[in-house]
Amino acid sequence: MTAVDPKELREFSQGADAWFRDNVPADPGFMLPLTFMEVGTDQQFNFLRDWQCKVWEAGYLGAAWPKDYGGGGLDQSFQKAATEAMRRHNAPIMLNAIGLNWTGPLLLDMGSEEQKQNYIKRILSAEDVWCQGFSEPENGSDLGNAQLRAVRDGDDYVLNGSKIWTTHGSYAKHMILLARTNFDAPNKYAGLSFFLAPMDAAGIETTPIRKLTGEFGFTQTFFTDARIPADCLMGEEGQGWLIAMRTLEYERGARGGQAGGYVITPLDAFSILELAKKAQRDGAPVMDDPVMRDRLVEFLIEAQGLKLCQERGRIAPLNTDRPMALSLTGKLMWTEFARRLNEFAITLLGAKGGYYVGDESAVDDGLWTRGYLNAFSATIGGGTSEIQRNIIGQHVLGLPKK
Amino acid sequence: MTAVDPKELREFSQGADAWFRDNVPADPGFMLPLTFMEVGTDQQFNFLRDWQCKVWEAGYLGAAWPKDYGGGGLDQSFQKAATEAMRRHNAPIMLNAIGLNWTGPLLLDMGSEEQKQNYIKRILSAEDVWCQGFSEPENGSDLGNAQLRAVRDGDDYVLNGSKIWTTHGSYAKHMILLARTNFDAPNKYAGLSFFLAPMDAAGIETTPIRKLTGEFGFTQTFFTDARIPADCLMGEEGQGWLIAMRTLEYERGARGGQAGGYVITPLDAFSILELAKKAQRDGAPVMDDPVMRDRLVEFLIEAQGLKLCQERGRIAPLNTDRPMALSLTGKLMWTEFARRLNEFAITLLGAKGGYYVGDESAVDDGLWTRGYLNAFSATIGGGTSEIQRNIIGQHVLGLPKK
Amino acid sequence: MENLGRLGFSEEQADLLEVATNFCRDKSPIDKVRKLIESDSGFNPEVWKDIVGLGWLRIAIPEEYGGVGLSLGEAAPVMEQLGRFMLASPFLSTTLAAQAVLAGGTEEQKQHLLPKIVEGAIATLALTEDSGDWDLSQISARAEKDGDEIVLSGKKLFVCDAVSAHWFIVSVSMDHKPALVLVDRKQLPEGALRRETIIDETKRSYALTLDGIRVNVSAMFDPHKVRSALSHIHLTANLLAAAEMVGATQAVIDYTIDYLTTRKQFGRLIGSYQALKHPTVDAFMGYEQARSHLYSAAHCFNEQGTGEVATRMAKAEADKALSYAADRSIQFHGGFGFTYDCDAQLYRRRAIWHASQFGDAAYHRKKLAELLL
Amino acid sequence: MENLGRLGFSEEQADLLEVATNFCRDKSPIDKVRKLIESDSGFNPEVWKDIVGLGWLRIAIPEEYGGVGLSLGEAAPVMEQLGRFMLASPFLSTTLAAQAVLAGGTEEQKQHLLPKIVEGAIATLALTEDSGDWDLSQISARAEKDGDEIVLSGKKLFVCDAVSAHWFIVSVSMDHKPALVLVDRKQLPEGALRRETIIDETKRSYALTLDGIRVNVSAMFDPHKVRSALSHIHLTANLLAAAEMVGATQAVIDYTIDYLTTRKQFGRLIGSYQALKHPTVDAFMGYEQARSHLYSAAHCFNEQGTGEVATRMAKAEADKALSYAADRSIQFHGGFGFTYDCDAQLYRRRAIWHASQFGDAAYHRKKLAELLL
Repeated sequence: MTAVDPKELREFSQGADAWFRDNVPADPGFMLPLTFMEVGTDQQFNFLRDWQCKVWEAGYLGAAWPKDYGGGGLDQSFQKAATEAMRRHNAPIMLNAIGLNWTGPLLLDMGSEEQKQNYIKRILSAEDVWCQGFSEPENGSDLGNAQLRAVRDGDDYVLNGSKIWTTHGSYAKHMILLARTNFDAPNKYAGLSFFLAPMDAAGIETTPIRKLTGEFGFTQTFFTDARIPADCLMGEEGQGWLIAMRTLEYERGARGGQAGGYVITPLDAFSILELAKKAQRDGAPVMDDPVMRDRLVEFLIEAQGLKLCQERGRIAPLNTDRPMALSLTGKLMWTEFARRLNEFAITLLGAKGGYYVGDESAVDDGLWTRGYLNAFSATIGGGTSEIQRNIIGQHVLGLPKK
Repeated sequence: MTAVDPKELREFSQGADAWFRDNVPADPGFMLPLTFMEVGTDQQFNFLRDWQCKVWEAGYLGAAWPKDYGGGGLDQSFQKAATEAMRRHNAPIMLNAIGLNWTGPLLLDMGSEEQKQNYIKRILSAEDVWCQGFSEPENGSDLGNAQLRAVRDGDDYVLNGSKIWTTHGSYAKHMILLARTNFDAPNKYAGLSFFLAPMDAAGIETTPIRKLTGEFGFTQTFFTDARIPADCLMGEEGQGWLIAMRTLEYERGARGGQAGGYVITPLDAFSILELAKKAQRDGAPVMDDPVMRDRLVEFLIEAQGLKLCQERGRIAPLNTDRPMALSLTGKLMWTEFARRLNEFAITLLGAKGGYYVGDESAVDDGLWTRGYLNAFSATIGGGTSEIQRNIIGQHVLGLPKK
Repeated sequence: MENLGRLGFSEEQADLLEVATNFCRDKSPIDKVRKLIESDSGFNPEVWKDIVGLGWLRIAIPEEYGGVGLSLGEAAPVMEQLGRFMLASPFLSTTLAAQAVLAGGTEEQKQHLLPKIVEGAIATLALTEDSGDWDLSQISARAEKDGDEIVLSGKKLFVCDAVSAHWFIVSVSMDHKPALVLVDRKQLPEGALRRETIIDETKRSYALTLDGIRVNVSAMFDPHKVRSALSHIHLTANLLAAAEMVGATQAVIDYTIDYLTTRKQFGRLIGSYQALKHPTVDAFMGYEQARSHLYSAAHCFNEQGTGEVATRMAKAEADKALSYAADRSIQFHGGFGFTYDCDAQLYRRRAIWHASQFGDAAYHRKKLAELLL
Repeated sequence: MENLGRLGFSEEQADLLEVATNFCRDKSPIDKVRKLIESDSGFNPEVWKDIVGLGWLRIAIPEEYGGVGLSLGEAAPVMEQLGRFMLASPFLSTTLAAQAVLAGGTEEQKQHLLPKIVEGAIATLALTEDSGDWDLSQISARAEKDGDEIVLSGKKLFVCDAVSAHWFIVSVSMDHKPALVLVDRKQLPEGALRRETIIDETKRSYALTLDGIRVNVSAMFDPHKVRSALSHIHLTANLLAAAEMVGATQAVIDYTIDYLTTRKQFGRLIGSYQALKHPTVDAFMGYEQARSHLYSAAHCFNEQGTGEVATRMAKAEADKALSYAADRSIQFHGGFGFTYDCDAQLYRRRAIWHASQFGDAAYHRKKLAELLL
């Protein structure tokens, strides 16, 4: 990277600001997903795919990815400025989360030239949507125990088994897939391999999973003698666990390299203040109740604390003792906060907390109740909060595993 | 037991009420321990020993224990009435906790006639104070791993090792002792034996332990070639673990049989309301602050809930699914409640929460701060709260141990 | 502490508890609960007939109106077991309406309605308004006199089981004072009811537009009893809700334990991990306390002062216990917990529903502060 | 959210952090901390000389009075490390007194005191009264004019390091308004000071009886600045307390981890049990958040409005973080945790002390509600 010209950066930032101000779409008349995991209808999917492509074309997504593969070739600070502009203008989320945040960085770090040429640009434009096949029905937290079988047969691998919690499963063109190529390996991890699998291969089928919200958004993906070309293998046979762990580090934000933008709408704790002003309790706004005010302040303090932790993570002298702490704790702190904030927000609604999404009288279209229920996707998915505490206890605090 | 004559019970109860009204001692001019574990000075010890003896002589302790051994030979409901009278008149605690609640019931259930004759009456009169030797410095929670060695030598056992957290260690005449008689047993539990050991045996020495409150109250007990008669063995060699577990059931209140009275002053959540009226905050009593009022109400609800759980424990049709639940959860619920209540009480004091026991300006002589620190004796001792949750999870809810 | 309530348990309660447990377990396995979610009325009329036959609607109705004249607290075990097995029925709505009539209705109204209610006629309350206020005396719907008639206007929310109800007890403001009016189903204009989408899919709730409803003045409740009736309704609703929630708490904890003792991860049953075991124990202790409060409230319900304190405590603790237990149940079911197929969501939704109706834990603590401090 | 404060970290802070960490680690191992508990003054005068030599007292004092004229926020890393290693000294008392003089003293007072303070002269505040009120303007101690003199009466509590102090800044009520008076040690009558027994044994605190103290009118602070000075003192005290608490939180977590990674029970290191591991992680996350708030408060301290918000958040979170971490540390040390020898109690006592002085978490949230909602 070359040194950043402050003037150039400022101009870019102003340009981004103007572009998002002019281009952030108006209310489309249907509910836009707040996170990439909540895409439940074709209407939502197509809308967000178009939006991502438009942002990319304008140069505000993948700005720091190499020019050769469709990126902007600029310093990371430019993409950061663009992402901040998105936030300021409440832009919709980026759709292609697995592609932008996991597959893309992985391929740029360790993919072949051919893979980069084939995939990166189409990830940015959302032409190719990616999904992920790590979890299995019987092995939700225990990824290392994955049982989906991949057997080499000539120029193909033949896949049998099932993956679950496939976000965008019915829309995706490709899947990053963790499969077992060797059942006799010295340990369970050594038998795993990592594939970039085409979802249109015969024998791959997806079944939608209904979420606790009542909506759809994930699939279970079944592999029945599905054949994929042998060059879908990433790295060597047996390297699957290492590559998957590296991929999870991208997810946790413990490595950089993402394309930019956000795939989860940033939570604005201040917005619950509006709720407290609307609902009545004993003839006065809930906002007048000192006990509820105290709770509101608690949430504002916590929201601010989390934001400040992100800022502090960038100040080296304030991260000397446990340098990985702030990046490794972020997922747990944010996702649990989101769950509790949404849960609390419901209690601000009084009797109208009884409504749900779809009722014409529901406050904010039922956003808070659905938000609470959806929040579990993040406290469960990507490593449950319980697993996160193990990871932090062991890798940050040095507590023993056994 | 014969059927209880209601008239007789009523008269007994009225008699107890009158007796405690007339005999509960006035303020002795020094701080009386709130629990049997807090006896730190000879003055406190002698006062409480005399008080217990006086209560027993009046017939209000051990009322349901057999007459032959110094008890009253009455139905349990009589002792219950006496204990309630103690509570009503804020009587001091019973001193000889290990004797009254553990050793006594154990001996009455499974001791020899000689043991009963030798020990029971002197437990009631507090002539013999008992202590307990289960925990060791390296095995606080893991009692089954006790390493204190007891080797048979002629008519004696020779003891070597150390016990810790011996309440009344420097005052006690006898100790119930868990020791290892066989280091080659098939498992760690099978090597343990249970003794009623005389504390005046040569080679047994106690060292006071300073508590986090700054006060004393426990000892560490050292055994150096200490000889005790072989007939101190309770049951057979190798039965130590079973007897110890049975003893702990008395402690947890999971079996009846205690002599009566209380060894821990019952917590009165209402008393913190007085604190909230005294301290000022922004020129008004803390009691006027709605947030603090909400917290106060939370504590009152919880105190009431715990009390109701005790009452409900006696109503069989309301304990059908998990009949042991209320007795096995009691210790955890009460001790954690006590810790939190005392902790909260300190925050009601405003700046004067900075004082500690001994300062002339300390509110209630520093009772609340000391109470908070002392509360850990109960969340740690007798099985930590963490161990309690394991026990409840496994024995009440049927959750797997491993 | 004397005025906080004690515990007692009558033989009637013991009998009802046993009968209700067996009946509900039998009639309401979870697949039937889920099937009824898809139905219009939300309940099975055959089961409703059985409930009527069991006499549960008679419990707290005086003998002169066809009941057996026990205290409402005697109904707590029934409601608890209905909640435990999520047995859907208009029992709660109808019991509340019957209590409202008893507390505030005229003698004619009592004689007209109660004997039919004990035979299974369904009735319901229409009290809540767009402000979402839990104070039932905050009313903007209006009633105006027009000769011998009363003309209603405004809108009521959360009218439970409205589609099945014969009668509606509607709160309105009349001459700037709260009033209660009995409306017969036949008096509703076309389209007065709109089904609401509520968080608890096992329940049925409707918005009721009052505009265009005219009733005879004889439909007014006794004006001198309106305030005390509203207060009685509020406490009755909270007692029964607490009972339904306590039952649900037991059920969701059992459901969670079932998963924790069968599901393996990393080669171990997940219930062996303290990260799941200990919070489950905490949830269970919350349940035990809530249940103790519930039966204290049931026992003391009719005692002036004590009944209110005990009932508010019971609802506050039931809300805390069920919300926590169900929230953790979703989490501890992992990926499956995030699906519609996992029952944890049914209980969590039930908790949100009851917290939203007639006051949540924080609201009742606020009222308790006024009563106790 | 713009007005809630941001984070920044100056080179001066980075340097001070490094120097302070090494100095405090070197000078204040835990055995020395415990030895000083037994001493009268509570600190080691040699170490105090070193601190003076390091120039830490000059940080937030303008150049014209012998300081280096940085913001008070620059002192946060120093206070944090003093707290982390429990290094006992009159730094906190003296810094607060110096800030009080700067905020409310007359020019003569500034010129008289500050150059001596930067050379190590000790000063302290006498603000708290028997009501225990955290509102510093609630004053019942009195001052009355008597010719050229002022006669003081009443009593002050929690005068820190009083036995070592040259000057006392005393709040009194004069003509029904708050006033601040500078009292020289020589002006105290015999027996005016009584050592208090406080929860934090590493600190020294005294009750000060004002009766019999007469000072010249020139000892009065600038009457126009008293209110703003009290408010500045309140925030300064909370910023520095937050820093000391954040340092202590780090220390007690490290101390706990040390035990969890060496103590075995049931054949396993106890830190492997999730029942201990997970709450320790929670304590650590609380620490991380509190530390972020602290450095935001330090960075924004001088900004009108933002500084107050950030400082109150920092103190509230530091209280929560340290109280929880130290409470759990006692518990997780098991039997040893219940002894005086276990350091966990030192940190828990420190937390209680700071919560009691200048407002605890709940108090600051109350103030934040007024500022933010």
